[in-house]
Amino acid sequence: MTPTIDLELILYITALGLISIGLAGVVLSQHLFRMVLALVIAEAGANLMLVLAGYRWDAVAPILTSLGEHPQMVDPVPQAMVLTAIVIGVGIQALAVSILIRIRQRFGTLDRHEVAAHMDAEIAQIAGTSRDMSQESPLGERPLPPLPGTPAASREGRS
Amino acid sequence: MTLTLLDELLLFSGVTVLVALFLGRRLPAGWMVTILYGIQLLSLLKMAPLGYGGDPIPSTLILEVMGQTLSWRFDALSWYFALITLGSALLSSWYACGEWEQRFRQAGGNVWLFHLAMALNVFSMLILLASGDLLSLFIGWELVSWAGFLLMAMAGGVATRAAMRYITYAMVGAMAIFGGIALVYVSAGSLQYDAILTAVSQMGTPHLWMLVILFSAGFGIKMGLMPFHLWQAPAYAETPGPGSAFLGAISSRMGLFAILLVLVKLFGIVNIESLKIPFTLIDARDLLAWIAVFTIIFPTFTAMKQNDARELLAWHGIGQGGYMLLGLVVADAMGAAGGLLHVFNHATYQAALFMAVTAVIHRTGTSDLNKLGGLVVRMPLSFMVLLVGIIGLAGLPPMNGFVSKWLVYRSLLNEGMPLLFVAAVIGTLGTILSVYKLIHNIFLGQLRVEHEHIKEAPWSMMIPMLILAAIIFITGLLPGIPLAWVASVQEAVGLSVPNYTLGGVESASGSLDMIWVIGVLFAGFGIGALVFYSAGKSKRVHQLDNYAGGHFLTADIRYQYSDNFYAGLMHLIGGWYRGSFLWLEKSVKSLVEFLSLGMQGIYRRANAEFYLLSTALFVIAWVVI
Amino acid sequence: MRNLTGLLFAGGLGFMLLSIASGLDFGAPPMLVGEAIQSVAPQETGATNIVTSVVLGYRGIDTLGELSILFAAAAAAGLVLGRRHTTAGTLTEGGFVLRYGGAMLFPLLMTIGFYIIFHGHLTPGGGFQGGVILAAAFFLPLLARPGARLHHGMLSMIEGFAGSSFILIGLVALAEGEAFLQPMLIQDTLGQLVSAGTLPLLYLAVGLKVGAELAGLLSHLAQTESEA
Amino acid sequence: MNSMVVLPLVLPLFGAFLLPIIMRASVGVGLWVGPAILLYGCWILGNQWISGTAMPFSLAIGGFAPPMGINLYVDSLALLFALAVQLLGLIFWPFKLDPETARRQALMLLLVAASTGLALSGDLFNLYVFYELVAVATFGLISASSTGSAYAATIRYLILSGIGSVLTLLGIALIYSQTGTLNLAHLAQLAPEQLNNKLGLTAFLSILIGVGVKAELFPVNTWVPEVYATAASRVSAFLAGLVSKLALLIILRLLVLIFHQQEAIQVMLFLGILGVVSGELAAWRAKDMRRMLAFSSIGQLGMIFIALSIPDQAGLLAVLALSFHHLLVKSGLFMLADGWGGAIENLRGAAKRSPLAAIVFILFSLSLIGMPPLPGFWAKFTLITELAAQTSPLYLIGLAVFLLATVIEAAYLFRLAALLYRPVSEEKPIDTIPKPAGVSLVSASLFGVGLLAAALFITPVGELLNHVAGQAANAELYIDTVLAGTGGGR
Repeated sequence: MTPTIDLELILYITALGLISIGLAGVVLSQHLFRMVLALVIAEAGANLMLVLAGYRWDAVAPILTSLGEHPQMVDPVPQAMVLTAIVIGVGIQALAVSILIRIRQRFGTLDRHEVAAHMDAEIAQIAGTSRDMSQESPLGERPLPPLPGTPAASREGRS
Repeated sequence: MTLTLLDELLLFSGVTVLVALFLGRRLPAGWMVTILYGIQLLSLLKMAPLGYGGDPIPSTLILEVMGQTLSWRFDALSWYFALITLGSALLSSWYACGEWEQRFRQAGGNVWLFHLAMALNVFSMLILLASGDLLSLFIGWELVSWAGFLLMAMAGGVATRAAMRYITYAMVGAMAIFGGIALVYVSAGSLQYDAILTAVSQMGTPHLWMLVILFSAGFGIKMGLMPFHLWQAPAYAETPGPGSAFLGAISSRMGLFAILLVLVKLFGIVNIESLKIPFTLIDARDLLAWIAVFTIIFPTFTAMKQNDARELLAWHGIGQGGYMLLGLVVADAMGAAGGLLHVFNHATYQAALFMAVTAVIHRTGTSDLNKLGGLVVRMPLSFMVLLVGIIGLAGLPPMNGFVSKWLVYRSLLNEGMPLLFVAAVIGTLGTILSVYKLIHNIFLGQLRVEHEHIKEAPWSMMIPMLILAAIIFITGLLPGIPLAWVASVQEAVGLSVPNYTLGGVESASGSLDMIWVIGVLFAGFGIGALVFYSAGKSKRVHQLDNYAGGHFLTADIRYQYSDNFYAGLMHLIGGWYRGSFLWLEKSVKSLVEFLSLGMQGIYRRANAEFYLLSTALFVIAWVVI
Repeated sequence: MRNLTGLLFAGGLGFMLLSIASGLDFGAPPMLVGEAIQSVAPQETGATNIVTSVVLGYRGIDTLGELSILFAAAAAAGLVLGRRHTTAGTLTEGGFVLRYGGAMLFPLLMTIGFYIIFHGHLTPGGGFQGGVILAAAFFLPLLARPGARLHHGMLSMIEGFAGSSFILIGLVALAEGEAFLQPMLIQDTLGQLVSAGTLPLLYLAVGLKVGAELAGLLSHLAQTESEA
Repeated sequence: MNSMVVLPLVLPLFGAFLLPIIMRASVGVGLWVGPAILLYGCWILGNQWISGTAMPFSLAIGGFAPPMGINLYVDSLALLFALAVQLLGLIFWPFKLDPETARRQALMLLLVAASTGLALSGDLFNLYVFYELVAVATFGLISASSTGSAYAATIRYLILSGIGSVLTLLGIALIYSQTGTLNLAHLAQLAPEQLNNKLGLTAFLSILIGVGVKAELFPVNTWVPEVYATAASRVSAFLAGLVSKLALLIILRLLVLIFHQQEAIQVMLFLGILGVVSGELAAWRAKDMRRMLAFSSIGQLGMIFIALSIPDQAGLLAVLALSFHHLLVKSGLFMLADGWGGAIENLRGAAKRSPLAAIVFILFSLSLIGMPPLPGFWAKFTLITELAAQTSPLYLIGLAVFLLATVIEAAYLFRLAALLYRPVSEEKPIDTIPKPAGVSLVSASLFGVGLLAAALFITPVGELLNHVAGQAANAELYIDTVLAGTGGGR
């Protein structure tokens, strides 16, 4: 079979396109669950990219069917790696979903901004700091000692 | 391995720290520490040949750390500064013992911490003075900075705030020096003085410029040189009494020491002079000289406006540092001698002044110049000490300040720098005006009712003050004594030496002999006294035994006001007090605040994934395209 | 605005990566390691499925790491979701077909799962694939009967022992003076069910572990859904 | 026994798998399993270190010679980090007894195992696997504080880290497509011809950004403040102290062995500078202690990235010195934050309540700032002399930023230190002032003692680190050891 430029391009476009879609999805979505889903898409793209690394024209799956002579086989290493990568992805997604369940229960929302706001509020509340980012003088500040050239330099004024 | 004299000194100093640390909670700790300072001083005096051109004394301690050799040694320069350090430490610590300490403890102060901080300061200063290479210099420098921070911050409250300001400035300075050291290390391949000396001669102009700026800024911050002077006065003024005497006497002179060592000895005034600023007629040395002059003028006139005795003195401390630097960068024999001699003189009268003011605070509980007055009848000895001190500070005969300032002026005229001379004289004018305010508002005028029954300061405080006053007068009378040390310092850093005599200096352009000057002066005083006592009897009356406007005075009527001093003068020049540097400081701080806010915004309002995406995009785009 | 930027950036990144990737020689990979493994794998591991020999032999530690990740994810999910499972009484019971279909599928899925696991060294498949099917077998009844519960103690027993036996097999090799995870007992003929030494045992461990892990995870998720 | 080195990696996994079962059978026994395993790991690695005459060596897992199989590469750098992992695992061991103890301890064991793997592994994909294991274990441990904010912080971290993983995997795929191998030594051999191009650079940058998520590389470090503010202090300490360094270790190995392109280095330098600026500036305004430490950690990691952009022996020495210094100091500070964790305002007068804690805090601060006799100074000194020696102006900017950042650092650390010594306000009873818990204080003091010991023995420590850096910077040694070696453990 003659290698065609089309197949190559299509496969790469698919893989990298999946990654791009996933990235765009993560950036654009406002909902945490959608972000996780977008992450899954991106992961699929990366896995596809990995498995493409071992593809070979005119080759069969890397399983020996007969002893002795065997036809050209595709690279088994990326396949093994992709197996690993998929399972890793599954684990992380499962964890992500379980955390999402909890967040939903605690905050009643999965909107990223609302969750962030809730989170900020809770962190500030636990730490005991004021949450607003007002311009008040930072901690440990005291009024400056009497300054040269200001009328307040006389500490108590006339006696 | 036999211990050299320097080892001995550092050992004693270390022991002092340990004693203050472990035994400092016992009652006689102050005396113990004072005696140990005395022992250190004796040990230093054993090295006295250094002050008369002796060979440097190395320490046997040489450390090899991370490929760097750290060594320590004493030469004439170190010895001279160490003498001032230990002298002021001894007297300040002595002053602190006894009644002051008890009062301090009653007021909730931590005496143990005070003595520990003092001992740490002395120890770290000695380490700094003994440094035998740039790295040990930096180590000593940092130690001095943090020890100073401890002493300044320990009073709490406003003092901590001032100390925080100090440490921020000091860190800026330290980092400038650190950067400078890195650059030096790269070009010299080592931080030993010899290697740097050879490397400097091969450095290009931009490189040298960079180093001069970094080092003079770094060391200058400690000295309170002009744009970086704001921290010093509040920090010193808020330190507990004897501590401020000690710090005011010597602490900021560490900057001068380092400038001498690095800029004068290693880089050489000639090299600095060769750095021209393009399109102007001035070079780096002139720049330093002008910075010094502005450091004289501005803080001195700021001091004039102070209404707190200690702040006033602390502002003067900054201004006087300008004279020292001015003398040094003029760098002819007499100017450098004047600058160096001024270090000694300044230490003596500044310590005496701070002590006298602290004595007044000890008795009256306030250092507010608007709430004092007339104390001369109650505290005559303190008045005498203060008088001696301000005469020295103002640079008038017969005290020692006159000698050093005379030398500086003389050299300015000799070297043809009339503008600098005029500026320096303006500074002195400000000094005279403000020290008059000091002595007037505390000791002259009307005694307040509430101060009717106060006594003279206790002897534990009086003796160190009187010793200082005596030194101020004697070195004013016989400036040849310190000039001998100064001469060997000049030799050690490679400057030319003036032709000094016991009574002053001889030179073709004009000599000074203080013995004659004082002789003439006292003769004048004698005539005055003759006239005064021969004019008839005078009668001593109570200050309220008087009348004004046809009425007898009563205790609740003030017939003399001391606040709003120099109202007329302020009317003339008051508009010039604009606080520009304060504004500068504040704007830097606001800038940091603003940037900090922005950075927090980056982290808090984060769309982290977007950051990641755009970073990946830009980084890869940069590579691919 | 930011949406547009995000979109453009993602597209741009994809395009640039594409321009980089198009420089690759697609379809003719260098296969330095792949070729080498292909030529020696049957002898060294005794498995006809070369992917299996890579998964369990050449990159065995990857597999161990991956099992650990699954375990970590399950443990973390357990930590997050907690032990307090309320049975979902409010959910409606599945219909007759669902319930009995699920029950009937159970042995079928078990058989397929174990078959795939045991033939992992010979044919496509193996521990992961089989493990997932096993997990499905356990999870199916759960879907059919929302009230039913999996025996978590049993599951964690299985996952613990399966995982540790994977390591134990590796450690035995170490104790024998070989390298950790070195395949052993390879004396049989290529292509038989009982061949490839310890590899099928490893795959069994993997399969059980994956099955238990996934079943545990899924049931955690399913049961916590209704917790207030 | 070189082959024993695999045990500190495998035994924690073994323990983690079995821990829930053991715990179920007997809690008393179960509590000792983890510490025993970690102690044994320390013992093995320590032994290896002491008798480490044959270092570096390569250990083939499964007995398959390196380019085909996966190998562990054990040089002094890897061993040092592995040892640090086990030790810190022991120090930060989650003792707390509750129904979830087994899971938490199992996750901790997994974290330790994965971190050890990161330190030792010599295969790119294997590194990725361990990196992910670290990530998952970390997610579990962070969310173990089971507050809503912890969950939210975790999920945000998880998503970011997930994208990072995607990029890393992409980079790995690109590298594999180009070269057909993933063994670092083998790649190092092939790199001059095959990866010294745009593709190699793209792959490296993808991996850099991916791994940078955990190495707190600006700007993919936005998770840091919220995670450190919500996670338990021990977890934050482990993350800031060690995990970030291990991620750095991956980048270090890649830089030394494979990617020598100027662009790669410049990107790192640039991002490092930005990291320093953003971290230190943000810490200036931080109002609670954990956030302050988190921002400061970002700044410190930025400094390490700056150092890493000089990938020769001297640069690596600076990297190591800064890394280990930061490890000691930040771990200690986070231990103090266990108890002092809340708003900084509440710490007024805390020195009175717990003088030791205040002194330890000041010690750490001084070292962090670079006060001379303390190790921090030497770490910074090695870095700035190296920076000054570089010719490119970007390095000088890095130097200037570094120095200015130190000033800001000093300001905010000592603002807090001064606050600790402020007199307590009258109406506030002293018991209400927060105080670090006993165990945390002991561990913090332990780190303080370590710091002082390092200061005291700075010369041998420096020589040791220099030796380690020399070994790590030697790419030929790596290649020879792995590819020509006999596979060590066989």
